[in-house]
Amino acid sequence: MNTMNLVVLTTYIGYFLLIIGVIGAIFGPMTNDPLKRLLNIEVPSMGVALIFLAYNETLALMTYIAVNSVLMLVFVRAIIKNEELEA
Amino acid sequence: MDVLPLISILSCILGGIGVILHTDYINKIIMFAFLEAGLIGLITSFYYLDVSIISSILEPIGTVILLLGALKYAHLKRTKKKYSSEVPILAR
Amino acid sequence: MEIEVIKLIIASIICWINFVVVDTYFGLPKKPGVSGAEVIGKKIEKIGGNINGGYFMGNIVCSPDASAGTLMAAIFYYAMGFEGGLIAALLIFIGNRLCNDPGYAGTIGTITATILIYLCSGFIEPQYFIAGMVIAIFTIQGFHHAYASKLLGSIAKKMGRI
Amino acid sequence: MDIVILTIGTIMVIVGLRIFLTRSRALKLPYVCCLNFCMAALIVLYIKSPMGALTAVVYFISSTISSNAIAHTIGEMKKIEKTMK
Amino acid sequence: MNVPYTLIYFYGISIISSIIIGILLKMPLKPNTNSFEGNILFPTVFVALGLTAIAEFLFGLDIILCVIIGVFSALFSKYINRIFPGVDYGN
Repeated sequence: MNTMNLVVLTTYIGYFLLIIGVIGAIFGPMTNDPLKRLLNIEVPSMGVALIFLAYNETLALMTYIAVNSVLMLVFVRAIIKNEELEA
Repeated sequence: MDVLPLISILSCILGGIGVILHTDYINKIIMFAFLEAGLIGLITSFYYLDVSIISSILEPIGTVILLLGALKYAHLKRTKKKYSSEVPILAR
Repeated sequence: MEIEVIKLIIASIICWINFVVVDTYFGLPKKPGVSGAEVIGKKIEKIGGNINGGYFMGNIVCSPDASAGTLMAAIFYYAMGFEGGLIAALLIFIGNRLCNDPGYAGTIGTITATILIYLCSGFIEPQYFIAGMVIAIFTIQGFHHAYASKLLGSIAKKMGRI
Repeated sequence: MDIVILTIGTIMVIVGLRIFLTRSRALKLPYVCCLNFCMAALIVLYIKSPMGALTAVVYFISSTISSNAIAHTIGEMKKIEKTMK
Repeated sequence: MNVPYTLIYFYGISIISSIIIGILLKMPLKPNTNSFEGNILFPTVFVALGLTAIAEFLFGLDIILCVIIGVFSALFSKYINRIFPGVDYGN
């Protein structure tokens, strides 16, 4: 399996993860809970990272993974604040 | 010699489906760590070693953040469900 | 073809003996090093395994001890020859300290593994030790928890480390 | 193909399926640990240079830290479920 | 294995210098397994060996470099308890 269809395979897996992640985030089991939905959102974000990898965007991939962890921090904090102040 | 891309693609697929299907928080996060392992394997199979080192350092940070969030969220939901009936909302 | 299989089996037996003896000697099955190891130990005891074997497996999961040391010794020996084993010992010591573990088991395991691989470097190449260590950890962790923990508990009792 | 890589690949596939199928959370962690062993070994066997060994050890230590955090959180989660029930 | 006689000599120098500096720094002599303190034998020797191996891989080995590594590793393992403290749980 030379590097040519490795790149093609990575794009297909990236598309697969994107589709599965988005469908799972919307219609997935028990996703009325915001934290479960946030965990479901992680799958398409990994799919986007795979697409970056397939197109050899090294710098974009590195910044995306770094921003991803900060983004998770912001989202988790927002969910907890919302849960505390909501009701 | 190229078993690593095959294995990491398989683990990406399994991890992605696992995150969606499992309902408990900790199961989801374990499957997310499994998916992340597949991603790092795939980055390494593209010979981007520095991206792989940075990504494998940042992976536990993301996992720990998610774990702390899940812990606090479960704690909040438990205390709210126990006390929400007696304490009127305005008396917060 | 079957020479490689024999080499693989010999390497996995050597790795298995090395990391079980070093870990049991440094008192891994006695008490869980971290609170996570206790959870795994209790769960394995609930499904019918031995509590000390459960603590042993919990400690392997939670902090890189002699099993990770043996693997890293094989990896660095494969990449860089004998000096790689010493670098692996340093890195495993730092990894142990990051995981709240005094670090004795991991470092001593790495050094003994490096010496063993150097002794066998005549007829068994280091890459067989990598696969041997993966087979060894699979038999302990991935095969059948209850039986593995009973086996580890009996070994720990035999070595008088309970 | 090389028998070393084939055995590690089959072990990783077995462990990957077993993670997917086991029910209880605490019993998944030994499989995750075995998976990290297999992945670190595969990384080194794919990239034979010392840099590959450095990548493998950094990956292994960081995934051991994350599985350590998961095990600790399972303990805390059990405590929460026990006290609040 | 390409270890000529001089290379083992360099490793010996770094170990001996780290032990001497360790004794000068009055580190505990007897290693006990469940304490996070650094003592003469446990982290000093292995840190010295590891750093010498890294130095040999990156840039060549020299007697002065070995002694410096010995001194540094003894210092490092003297204050290991403050660099990587052992966290004990409250419960």
